[in-house]
Amino acid sequence: MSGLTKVLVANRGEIALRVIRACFDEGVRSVLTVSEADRDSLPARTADEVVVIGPASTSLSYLSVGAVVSAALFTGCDGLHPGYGFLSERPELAEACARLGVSFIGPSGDTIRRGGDKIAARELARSLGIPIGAGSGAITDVAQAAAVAAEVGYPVLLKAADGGGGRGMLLVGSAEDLPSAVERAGAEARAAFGDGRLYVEHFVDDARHVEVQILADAHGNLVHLGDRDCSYQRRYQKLVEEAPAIAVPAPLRRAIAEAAVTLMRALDYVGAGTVEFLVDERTGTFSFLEVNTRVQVEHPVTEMVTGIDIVREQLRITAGERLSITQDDVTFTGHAIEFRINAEDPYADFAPSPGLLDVWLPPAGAGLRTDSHCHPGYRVPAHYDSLLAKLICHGADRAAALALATRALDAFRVEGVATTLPLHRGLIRHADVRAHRVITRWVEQTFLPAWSRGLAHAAPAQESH
Amino acid sequence: MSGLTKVLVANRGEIALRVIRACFDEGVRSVLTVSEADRDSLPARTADEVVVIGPASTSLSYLSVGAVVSAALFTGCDGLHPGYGFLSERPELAEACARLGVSFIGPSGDTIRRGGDKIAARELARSLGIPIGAGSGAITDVAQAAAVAAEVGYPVLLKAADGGGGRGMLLVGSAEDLPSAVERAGAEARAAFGDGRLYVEHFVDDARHVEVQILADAHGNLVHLGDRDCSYQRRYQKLVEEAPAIAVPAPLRRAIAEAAVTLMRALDYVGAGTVEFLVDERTGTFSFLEVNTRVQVEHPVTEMVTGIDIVREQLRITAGERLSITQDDVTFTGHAIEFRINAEDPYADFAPSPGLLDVWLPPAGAGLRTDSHCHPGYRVPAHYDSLLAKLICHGADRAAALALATRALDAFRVEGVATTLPLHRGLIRHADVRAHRVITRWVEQTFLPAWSRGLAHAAPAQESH
Amino acid sequence: MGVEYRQIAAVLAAFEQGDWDEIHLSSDGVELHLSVEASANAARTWDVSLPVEPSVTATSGVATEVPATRPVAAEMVAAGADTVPAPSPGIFWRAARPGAPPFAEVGDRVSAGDTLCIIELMKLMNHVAAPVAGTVVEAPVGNGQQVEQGDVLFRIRPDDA
Amino acid sequence: MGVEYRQIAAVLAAFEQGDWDEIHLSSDGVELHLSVEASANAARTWDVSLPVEPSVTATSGVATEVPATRPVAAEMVAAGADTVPAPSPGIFWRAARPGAPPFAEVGDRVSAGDTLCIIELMKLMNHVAAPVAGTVVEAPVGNGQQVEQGDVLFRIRPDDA
Repeated sequence: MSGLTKVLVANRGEIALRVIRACFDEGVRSVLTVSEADRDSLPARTADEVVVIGPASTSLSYLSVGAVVSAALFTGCDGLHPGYGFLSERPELAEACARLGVSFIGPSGDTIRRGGDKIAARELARSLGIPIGAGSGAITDVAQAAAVAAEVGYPVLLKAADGGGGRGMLLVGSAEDLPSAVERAGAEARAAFGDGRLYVEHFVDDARHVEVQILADAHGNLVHLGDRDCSYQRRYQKLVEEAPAIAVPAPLRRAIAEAAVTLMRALDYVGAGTVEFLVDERTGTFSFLEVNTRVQVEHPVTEMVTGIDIVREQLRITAGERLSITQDDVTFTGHAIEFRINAEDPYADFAPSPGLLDVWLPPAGAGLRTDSHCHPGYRVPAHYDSLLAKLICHGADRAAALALATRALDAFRVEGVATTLPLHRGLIRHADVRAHRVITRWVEQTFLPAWSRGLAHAAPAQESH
Repeated sequence: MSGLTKVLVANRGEIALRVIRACFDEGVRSVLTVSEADRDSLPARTADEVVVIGPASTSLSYLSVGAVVSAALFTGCDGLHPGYGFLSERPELAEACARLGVSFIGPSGDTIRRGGDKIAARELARSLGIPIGAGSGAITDVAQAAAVAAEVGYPVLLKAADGGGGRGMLLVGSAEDLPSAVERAGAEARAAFGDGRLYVEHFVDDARHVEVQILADAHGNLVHLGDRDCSYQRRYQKLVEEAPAIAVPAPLRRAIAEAAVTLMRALDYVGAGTVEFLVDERTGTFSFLEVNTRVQVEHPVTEMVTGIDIVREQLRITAGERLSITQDDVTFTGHAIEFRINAEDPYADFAPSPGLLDVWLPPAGAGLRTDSHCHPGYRVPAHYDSLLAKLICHGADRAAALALATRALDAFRVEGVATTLPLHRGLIRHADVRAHRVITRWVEQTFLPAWSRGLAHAAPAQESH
Repeated sequence: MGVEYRQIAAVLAAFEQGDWDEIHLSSDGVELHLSVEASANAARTWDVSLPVEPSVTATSGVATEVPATRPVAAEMVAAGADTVPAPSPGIFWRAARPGAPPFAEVGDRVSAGDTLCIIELMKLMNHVAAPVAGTVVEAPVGNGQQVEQGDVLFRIRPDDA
Repeated sequence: MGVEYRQIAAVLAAFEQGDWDEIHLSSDGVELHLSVEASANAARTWDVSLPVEPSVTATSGVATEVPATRPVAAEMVAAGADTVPAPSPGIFWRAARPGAPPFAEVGDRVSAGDTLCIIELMKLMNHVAAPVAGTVVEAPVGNGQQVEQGDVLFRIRPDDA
């Protein structure tokens, strides 16, 4: 744990490029793992070295612990950054790295197990006096699920113990739908995560998704970098994120940040991580959701308002350095909003849209940042997820950030594949967004139905897609 | 002079893109003038509107006052930004704009005449008590030139009264070379600038080129944004620029800044402009060189150390706004260095190298900024100047900026055309650069001869070019 | 830079300890291929090849076209059989997950609506259902292969044919 | 957006006042062409054409190849004449500046070393000298045309031929 000279970037897409650039900033060499499909990607051209670890199929490349760890040894890396997704929250990878003398850029395998298992983390939070949503521990059959659901009240959410990023979740409105839902969710969780354990939670109607960014070094220093509001969601997938979470009353925000710090301290957390909470708008209370033991997609909004480079901090922490900041040093300037530009067609039920980027022209200007691996002529592959870019807009306050975002989204030109840009352009102009009234159901229940009706009545869409 | 809603960007290349983005930042629409050769350029794709003003040949497009002014009227622009070069210092353009109700983003035609004419500006400086180099007013024949040269001592520089950017200058070592030189310089000046007037100056051996950036509004407020050291030159063309000019003793720097402010006040200057000086290292004195009544290529180094966006300030000043800063508000953070990446082959006497950019991959990271209109697949045209990009490196101090620059230059990948990157990579590692000992003759007299010998002795150059 | 002997040795040692079946890496012209036979006592084999191909770091800034895999010619229609085309481009999966039994193999009887395969498109798993009841007579696409929209995934001889 | 009538009127008014010979603008599908005859009392003419071509804002992110101008076929060599090839790509200029007399025209006698033309390459003006004394028999490149390296600029019949 002292010094890093060469880091394996075990990921792809925008986060791979983000990590490669942080390595450059830290003066550390970067080696990128690529599948056969990504050999010519922009991250591959930007990294100092490249190692091909397998075919396009993720299970044989980016999801193979053996391939990734071998690649680190093969190229003489002393560190490994897993990015997000793929193997980033697999304790086996952290443990293999530890065994083979490669510094894993993230917490220990043990911390990942204790924090990443949703049911264990709920129990830990409860034991620390942190509110958790009404719900169950692990359930194994329909009868158990029905008992819990009856107790906490419908609607309920079925969640996979090993899920994450919104995957493995199912909303159940009534008792009669429960049996088939338990069966389906269990099968899906087994298929996706190799672990069929589920748990049941009461579904909060008017909820905001609020999360707290944590940084902790190996010397016992831990700070939080404030909160993010990630309530813009579709199918439990985040679409837009804001920082700070100013729509939540200040006393509640302070309590949430304290809870996050308490929980991460109890996990002996080292590295960058996030604690997610649900805020019930009606009752003005919050409850713990889960811990993410990795850098998150939406980390840039926090970087924009704090001026702290979270990925560089990850590298320094792994190199054994002490945090250069105390909690008092963390200050917040302005407001930031991030938009996920996905290769999905919002006019066609968000159908994935791989293909050739004929035109790719992100806006650039003061307060704007685009994190992306795309370029004109890039062929978006069918094998991987649909995130093309994150557009981050920073203003002196939320109104300024929204005004900038409106112009930036209008100026963002993409042709060749359908993207979620038109959705964001509609969203940013909506009165509820302007008034900061967005709760987790809002996109699906309020915005999308009206937006689709508006499209049906309007002239043919101008956006080429 | 109140408000700007739509600005004609009457230029091309990196500065066109720079101005387009400043317009975006200010919420002003941009219209780009393009020649037939630039219709598909990155600036053309980025601007809100495009107007084709003529064929590739500059005299029929970018250098045509009529075409440019008509384009502003044609597209309904209320402002016109001339960038640098081309028509930027032509009083006729500023006057045509004023006559036709288009706000020229720069000083008045009268100020351009009084500041841009080298001989008139020298006289003004002298009248204000600002030191000027030993030399003449306008000379019209060899006899006059010989008399002045004999008085100030050889070597002397012949300069065109209407020259600029190093063009129209000729170094004369002895009296016998003078007659043919006067004839040649006069003919060149007539051909290039339509004005054959020359003047003669004593050539200072150990000189640094130091210049001061000025901002002035239309309400009588004027500030300077500190100095730049532009002593890295080849054939009077700047290659590298630094800010601030810390190699010059502080009392001298203060006197130079004061002289710049005094001169620009006397010109009733409005807008962004620069006053250039020569610092004699042996005597510790300075002398006035010339005024540039436009934004300069090297303005980003000042932006990096002051945090002030000079092009946005130009737009605001033209919109009639007051400067938002006083002299006390201008503070300096760290050190910045800019490298001009030109399409020239430093291994072949800087032969121009137009062609197709097969690979174009600038580095990116903290403290780095690349201003460029290039992209992979861009065909560098033969018609225009060779500037492909400016790489600007900002560090906490000069040593940090140099260290960052070394890594950034190494990481900058270009294939398809020869560039000055290998030159910069050699230059940045030179002991004289590290020790900040570079004077205006250094590149040509010290660096290049040794570098070329080194290449001849070394293995074949690794750089593809 | 490049790959040194001790780095290859480190991979070998890790492979000996790990429970991995096969590792294939290439970087900077060095290829490393390690595999173990499925049978319990089989010897582990390894194979290192030194620079043969140019550096894998691509040198072109212009993206190259990735040719799509087009498994079968549409004209080779089995007489009297219905075709099941790919509803979108994507990756063809025979089974719900690695190791699971295939949804449908040649010779299987299927009912209308039965899942025949999954087409994975940018992490979205689309189940492809049998359009008719019948017998699978052809399944030309290999597991994990990329298909384009309209490619024939299966041919089914309807029960009433 | 686009071009409105009053904007075109503004250009016309400016053209009437200005001392410009010719203005040709196009934006967003509207073309405007103004010209004045060289003779003193000639009427000024103007011509506005409404959308004919697609917007000039290019829509492709991939650069297109600009075909080089290749003025003459190399095989058409005038018998007994020496050719003067372009030393580099660039722009061909017949004269030192617009309006100046051409350096060399067909029929002119030139001496070895005389400047025949200027090739402008990225603002660098390269004088091209006659390789032999003789008579210019062909000058196939138009003023301001782009040439590629090796393109024939002149043919000269040597005095001793």
